[in-house]
Amino acid sequence: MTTKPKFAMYWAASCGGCEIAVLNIHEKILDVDANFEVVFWPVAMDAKYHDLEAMEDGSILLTLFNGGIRNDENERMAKLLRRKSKILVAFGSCANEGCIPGLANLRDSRDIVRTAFNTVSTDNVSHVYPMHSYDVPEGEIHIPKILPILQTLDQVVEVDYHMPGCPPESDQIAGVIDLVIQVLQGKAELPPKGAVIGAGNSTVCDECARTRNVKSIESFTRIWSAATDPALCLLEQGVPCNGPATRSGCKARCPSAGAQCIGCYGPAEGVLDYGARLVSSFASVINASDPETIDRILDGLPDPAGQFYRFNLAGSLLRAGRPAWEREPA
Amino acid sequence: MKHYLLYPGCSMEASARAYYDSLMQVAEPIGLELEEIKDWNCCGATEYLGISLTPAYALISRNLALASQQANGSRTVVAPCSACYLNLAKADYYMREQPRLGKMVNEALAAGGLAYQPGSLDVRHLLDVIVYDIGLETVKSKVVRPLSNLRVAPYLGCMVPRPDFEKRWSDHEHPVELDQLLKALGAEVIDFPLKTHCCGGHMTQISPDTAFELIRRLVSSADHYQADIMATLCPMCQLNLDAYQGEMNRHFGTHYRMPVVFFTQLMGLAFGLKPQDLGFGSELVSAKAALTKIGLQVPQAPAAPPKGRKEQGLPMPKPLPPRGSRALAEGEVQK
Amino acid sequence: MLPRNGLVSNEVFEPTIIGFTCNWCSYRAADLAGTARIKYPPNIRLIRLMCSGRLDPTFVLKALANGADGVLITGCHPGECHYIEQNYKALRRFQLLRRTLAGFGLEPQRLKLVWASAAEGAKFAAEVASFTEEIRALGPLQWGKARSAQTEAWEEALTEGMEVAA
Amino acid sequence: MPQRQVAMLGVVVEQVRAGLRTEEDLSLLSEVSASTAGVSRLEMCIQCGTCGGSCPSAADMDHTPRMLFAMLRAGMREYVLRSNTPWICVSCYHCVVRCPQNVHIADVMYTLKGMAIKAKLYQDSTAPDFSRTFVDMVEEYGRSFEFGLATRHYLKHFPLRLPSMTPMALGMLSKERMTITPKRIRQIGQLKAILKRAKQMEATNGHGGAS
Amino acid sequence: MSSGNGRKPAVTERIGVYVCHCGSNIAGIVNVQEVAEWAASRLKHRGVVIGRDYKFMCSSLGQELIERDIKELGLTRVVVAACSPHLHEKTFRVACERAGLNPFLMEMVSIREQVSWVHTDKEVATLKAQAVVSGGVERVLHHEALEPLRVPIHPATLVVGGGIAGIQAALEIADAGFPVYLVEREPSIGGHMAQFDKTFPTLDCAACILTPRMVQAGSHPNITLMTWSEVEKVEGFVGNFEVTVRKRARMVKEDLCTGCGICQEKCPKKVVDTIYEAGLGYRKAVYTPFAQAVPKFPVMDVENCTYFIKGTCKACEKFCPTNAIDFTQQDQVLRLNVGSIILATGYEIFDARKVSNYGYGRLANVFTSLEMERLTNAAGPTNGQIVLRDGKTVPKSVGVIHCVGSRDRNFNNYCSVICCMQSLKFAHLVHERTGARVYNFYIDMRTPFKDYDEFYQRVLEEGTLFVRGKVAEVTDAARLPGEEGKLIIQVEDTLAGKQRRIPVDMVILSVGLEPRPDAQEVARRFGISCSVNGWFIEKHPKLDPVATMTEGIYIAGCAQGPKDIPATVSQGAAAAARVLGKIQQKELALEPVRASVLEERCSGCRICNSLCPFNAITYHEDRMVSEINPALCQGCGTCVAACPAGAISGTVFSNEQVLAQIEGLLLLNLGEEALAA
Repeated sequence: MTTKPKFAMYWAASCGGCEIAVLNIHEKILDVDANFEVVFWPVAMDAKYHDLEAMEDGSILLTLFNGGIRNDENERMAKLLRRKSKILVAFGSCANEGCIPGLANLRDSRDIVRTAFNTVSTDNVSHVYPMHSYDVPEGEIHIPKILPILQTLDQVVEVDYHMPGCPPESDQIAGVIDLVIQVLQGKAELPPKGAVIGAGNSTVCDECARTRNVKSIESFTRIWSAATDPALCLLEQGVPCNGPATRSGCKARCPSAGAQCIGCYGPAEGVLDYGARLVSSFASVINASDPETIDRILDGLPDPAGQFYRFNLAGSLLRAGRPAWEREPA
Repeated sequence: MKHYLLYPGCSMEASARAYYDSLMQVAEPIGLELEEIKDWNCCGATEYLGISLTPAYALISRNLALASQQANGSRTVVAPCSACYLNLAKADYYMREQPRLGKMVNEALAAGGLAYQPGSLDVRHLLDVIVYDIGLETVKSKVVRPLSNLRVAPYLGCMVPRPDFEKRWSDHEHPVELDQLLKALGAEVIDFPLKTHCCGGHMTQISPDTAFELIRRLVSSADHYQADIMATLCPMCQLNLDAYQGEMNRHFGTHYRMPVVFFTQLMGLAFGLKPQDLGFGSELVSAKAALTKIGLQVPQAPAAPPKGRKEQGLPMPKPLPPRGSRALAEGEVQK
Repeated sequence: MLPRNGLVSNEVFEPTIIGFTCNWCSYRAADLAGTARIKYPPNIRLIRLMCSGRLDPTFVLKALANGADGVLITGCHPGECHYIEQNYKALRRFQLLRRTLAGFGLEPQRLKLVWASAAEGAKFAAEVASFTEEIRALGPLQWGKARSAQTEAWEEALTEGMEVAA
Repeated sequence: MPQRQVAMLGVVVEQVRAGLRTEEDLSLLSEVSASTAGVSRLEMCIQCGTCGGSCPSAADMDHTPRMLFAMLRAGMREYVLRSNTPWICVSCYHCVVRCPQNVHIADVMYTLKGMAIKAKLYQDSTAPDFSRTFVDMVEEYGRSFEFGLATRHYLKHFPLRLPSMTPMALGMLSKERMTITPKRIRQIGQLKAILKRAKQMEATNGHGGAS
Repeated sequence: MSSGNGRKPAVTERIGVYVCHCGSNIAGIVNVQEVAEWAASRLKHRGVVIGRDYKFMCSSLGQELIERDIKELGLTRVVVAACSPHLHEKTFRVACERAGLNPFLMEMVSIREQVSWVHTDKEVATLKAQAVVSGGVERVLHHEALEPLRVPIHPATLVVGGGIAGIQAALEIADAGFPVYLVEREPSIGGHMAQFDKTFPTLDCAACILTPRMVQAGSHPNITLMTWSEVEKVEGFVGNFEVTVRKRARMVKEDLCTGCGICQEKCPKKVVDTIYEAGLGYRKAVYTPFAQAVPKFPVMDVENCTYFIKGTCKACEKFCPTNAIDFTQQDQVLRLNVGSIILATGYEIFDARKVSNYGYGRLANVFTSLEMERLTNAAGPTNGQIVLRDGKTVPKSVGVIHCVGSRDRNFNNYCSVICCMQSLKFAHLVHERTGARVYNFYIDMRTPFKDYDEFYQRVLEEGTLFVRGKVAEVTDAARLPGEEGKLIIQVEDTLAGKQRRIPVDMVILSVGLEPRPDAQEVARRFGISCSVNGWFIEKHPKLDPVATMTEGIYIAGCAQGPKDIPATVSQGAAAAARVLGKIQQKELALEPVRASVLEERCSGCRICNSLCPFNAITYHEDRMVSEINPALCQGCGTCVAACPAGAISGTVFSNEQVLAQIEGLLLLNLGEEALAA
């Protein structure tokens, strides 16, 4: 039995949705068990860091790493798992591009601590703050240090494959697992290193059933503020839908449910900055040529940074907002 | 009822009483509601600007500041006096064109606990409001005593149609608005070539000889076109042409008797109001003779046709429709 | 410092500026500024595109993220675009990009759009000069430079917490 | 005009004739522009003469506006500020709307009056006095006061005209178009404070302010 | 997938860097030797194998230097740091080609216009030059071998506008043996020149020199004449345009009509002719604008024809000897294939009514220059009699006002070029035909071309009174004795420094030239652009005045800007020469700057579809992808920048090239250790 290849899964700064998605592949999970020896998966089984450290480098065949690098523990684990794994997969939006936790990069990390421990909603009358190291009778204990910005996995260690999505669609996960098993059985080849797996090559529109025409945006609206035509491209109706720039693979779930795509599958193949694509494409089809009118139309996008970088902030070219870079927040 | 803030200006209380009285008389019938700006001060006429810049503009702007405090329904300030109209409009415009000026003026106003945001008010002249807001149709509908046979020379003077920062008028040199209004009153309006030329302004005070010549030009030209009366919209113009006409005659040895009244007075007449209520009689060159013509059917000696226009001969180019989107004017273009 | 920004002297901050020009108007304006020997600050480094419409916001972000303190976009005057109307697209992108940068807490003034016809060498030089001064006034951007100072952030957060506690 | 000034002017004339004063006072143009409300655009003048042609009182000016601007550019400060042209200007704005270069001519005239007063370089004191008198009244009462103004002014400058003017004045009075008692605004204090501050700024920020 | 910088593929290219001294132009400020050495050493790891500096890189020796290195050192990329690529890019590309290296693998960076000529501090300039070179090196790594695009050229040419410029162009091309379509909006060709009487400075009669050309154009076997017609649509691209022309119904059968003119004679409806007679004369509802019209066939003005208004009349039909009248005729829409297009759409005259202080339209005896042309024209409404509006009185004094609507920010701030000469011409004609006293009012007298100033001299000799001053107003308000019944011209005589009032009987406004009111629309239709003032923009104001930025479309005559007849004719000929040059090449090579869609990445969102002003992007419903026609694409790259999926890439200015250049310019390529320094 010990000849089974080893499998590991780890969560750094993430919500746990990725593990749910993995469990969500139903009986396929049995194939995982049948073909792999699960050696490390905090959410599913008990395992200790020192066990992991004890393992021989490269002894784990496949590691699905989800979550971004928010504190020095995340960073240490990323480096550790990199060492131990043959194939390290950045699994899910957080690991790939920062996702929602990455939005914290718009603020000074000290604000994050303050928000967590010292807001009206926090019942912390004696203002007790976590400390990195603390002496207790049993000895000194440590808790992780927060880093100034959240980084994506590949900003910290080398990554073999990227699997986008918040969370990745379960059928896509199943597909990937099948593929790996096929490879193990010598029936298939691994994709080239650095490739994106479990997703399409194009963008959401490719899978979207809505009819699309030549675009010309007079004004931006919100889905709740105006009834939208269920058969017509949302963007044409002024709804800021990120579909055109977002990697396909989700079967256009949101648009087909009447909601605009918010971009959880991240940028398309070879795109350097996800938000830039949206800035450029949205602006290009605004139907106005004088600054005033353009401004009036753009007022319909109250929070462009949030609109265009909700999932991709940490993975974007700028990576973070001014306050996070500066010791004195602007 | 259309509501406006009124900036009367100093003359309206003295030399141009007739203007004020007649305005008050005609305002009601045409649905013009005027609320006087409380404790307004002199606009400085053409004098203060020549002394020093900031105080001059501060003086003017105090009125704008007061107006914007008072502005509730309407943000439009109506000025019947040309000099006042121009000064208020100009201050508002230059403070926008030259933000630094706006800053300085507001610093000054602050000393009096006041402030004014340039561009926050609309400064317009009375005639503009009557023609374009109230409308000629409304005016027509109130006419009970058409001024038929009364040959009127429409005279606007300088400072209303020029420099016209906001492009409110049909033309700088030959605007049609006053003509249209007088026509609406049933008057026979002459194509007065000097309708926007200078009345002499403060020259009556500084260099009378200069002023007299300017007055002569206007009066003689009106006379040459056989006008019975001149209708003006500016206290200064009225004062110069009326009060100094005698002195001018003495100066040149001429004998013109050209009555000069405010267009609002003629409106009143056409509306059937009593001449004395409209301030008639306060003019120094009496308008009696002219008044007697109204309503009389006595056929006039045919007026000499304007020179150079004959039926046969080469066709004339069509006149240009008034500038801007003020379509209202289009129908009413001269002849 | 020198290699990143060859133009730093100790007294005054010398910003690094990336300028994008269009092949037909503003690049020729830059040429003209040269042939006319009109001097302007050396802080700007120009990139030629066929049209301001080619300007991908990615280029701007790339420049800012990699050490530029400001980015100047130039193109033909509205109505004079060699490609009829593409500079209007540049204008729209510029306006949206500025708003987006503001969302990142980055002064929008670090990005500027200027129209310069092939005849406006003097204008081009003047615009470069004034933009350089504007950026100098804003100070260095040095995006991402704080990344090294990781732990400090934490210590401060901590001590701060203590102070509050006290 | 006082003897001394005549002499001075004489000297200047000599120097100009002799072509000695070639040094142009280039500050003049910018000074005037800076002191003018709005944007003067003086430097744009192409000397076409539209202003001089349009001016209703050009006949009484010792220089047409156009010439004045040429002299202004040449930096002939004394000449410009001594010229009666700005004082003869009736602010009819014909030149302004016709000027092919959109020069703010009328406002430049106001500026030159102000500068002339400051430099005490005007020849005939009638106009400055009139302005002064007018302004004093406004500053005193907050309103202008035609009767007081006219009489005071005529007494000083045209005493001989007064008799012939009397009928007119009487007419005006009898027709209640002139009041003998001036009117004062309620918050004259406020106005005075505002003007005081304005004058201080004027003093500190040099002539104009708008620049 | 996120971080832009960091891991780079090992460089395999072999790059040569060549820094030009340009005599002392560059070397005077930039330490060129240092730059070359710096590149060779500090950028070695980026593939630079050799760095050289040379006195004049563009000289044959300089070029040989590069060629030798390509051959001997096996260079695969070349960076030349010298002047502007607009000057010598071609030179060095050709050099590379001679050495067997694809010309598009060369990158040229400007260290003269952008460094040595605009900066003063030598050290700083040298550092900037290094950065610029570094940018070039990074960029050139991403260059790809390309071939210029070759497209065949259709031999036919479309000439729009039948004025003298269009006629000239059409004749030149037709005589060279190639087919021409000459399209004219009016019923006859001839344009404004046909309205004139005499032409300055030689005073030869316009009709005498123009009509032969008109007839020639009308009868030329290679010219297809389409009057009363307008171009509605232009598709395609250089070499292969497809043009849609609407031939408006003449209501006259051209095959039957003999142009005898009886229909005009019999037509009862008289209409003021605002076009040809400038509003001074009349025409009928069925008419040819003038006797020598080409073609000779009349047209029916349906707005005014009694039959079309009331349903009865048909006098023309009754009397037409050849039954050529056809009230049922419909517009024809024709599609033409042409390889080149010449736009000679001419000008409009300034509407003098806008200058209300000159009284045109209000004062009867104020005339425009075009009205004056008709007045002086022997075939005009007065048979050449110069008379007042009353049609009979001969003026005793006439004032000619220059620059009406020109050089005036309230109207057009440009100089209309022809006004001075036309005004002098009028002065002469009035003097000659009426003996009246003539005044000319001018701001500046501009008589720059051959025999022009001589003509000025002549008019001076004739005793014309010149007043330097822009007229302030023309009024009928008499002020002084002797002014009654006259038009008074008030002006400052700027040379006398005094205001003058000059009474005259007649005033002639020398009105300026304006772009056609629909110039903008026409420009859009043909894919060219207009200047701020509305004139068509030429490719280069000096070196390429008749070409436009759009390949294959040329401009000639006043559509490009105000000009006199000689200049107009030479532009017509010049445009023709350019067209012939192209036709003879049979095919033409275009810069391979083009965009293309990666089909598998295109999601068919259609954002790019509306962005192309050249309609190069088409959407395929079936495959749900957009595609770019490389022949239509002009390479602006707007769609590349706009594609949300990053599915569109552009050659010569690819994302990779630009991004790499940015890194180079910011010297990121020196590696971390340098950054730390």
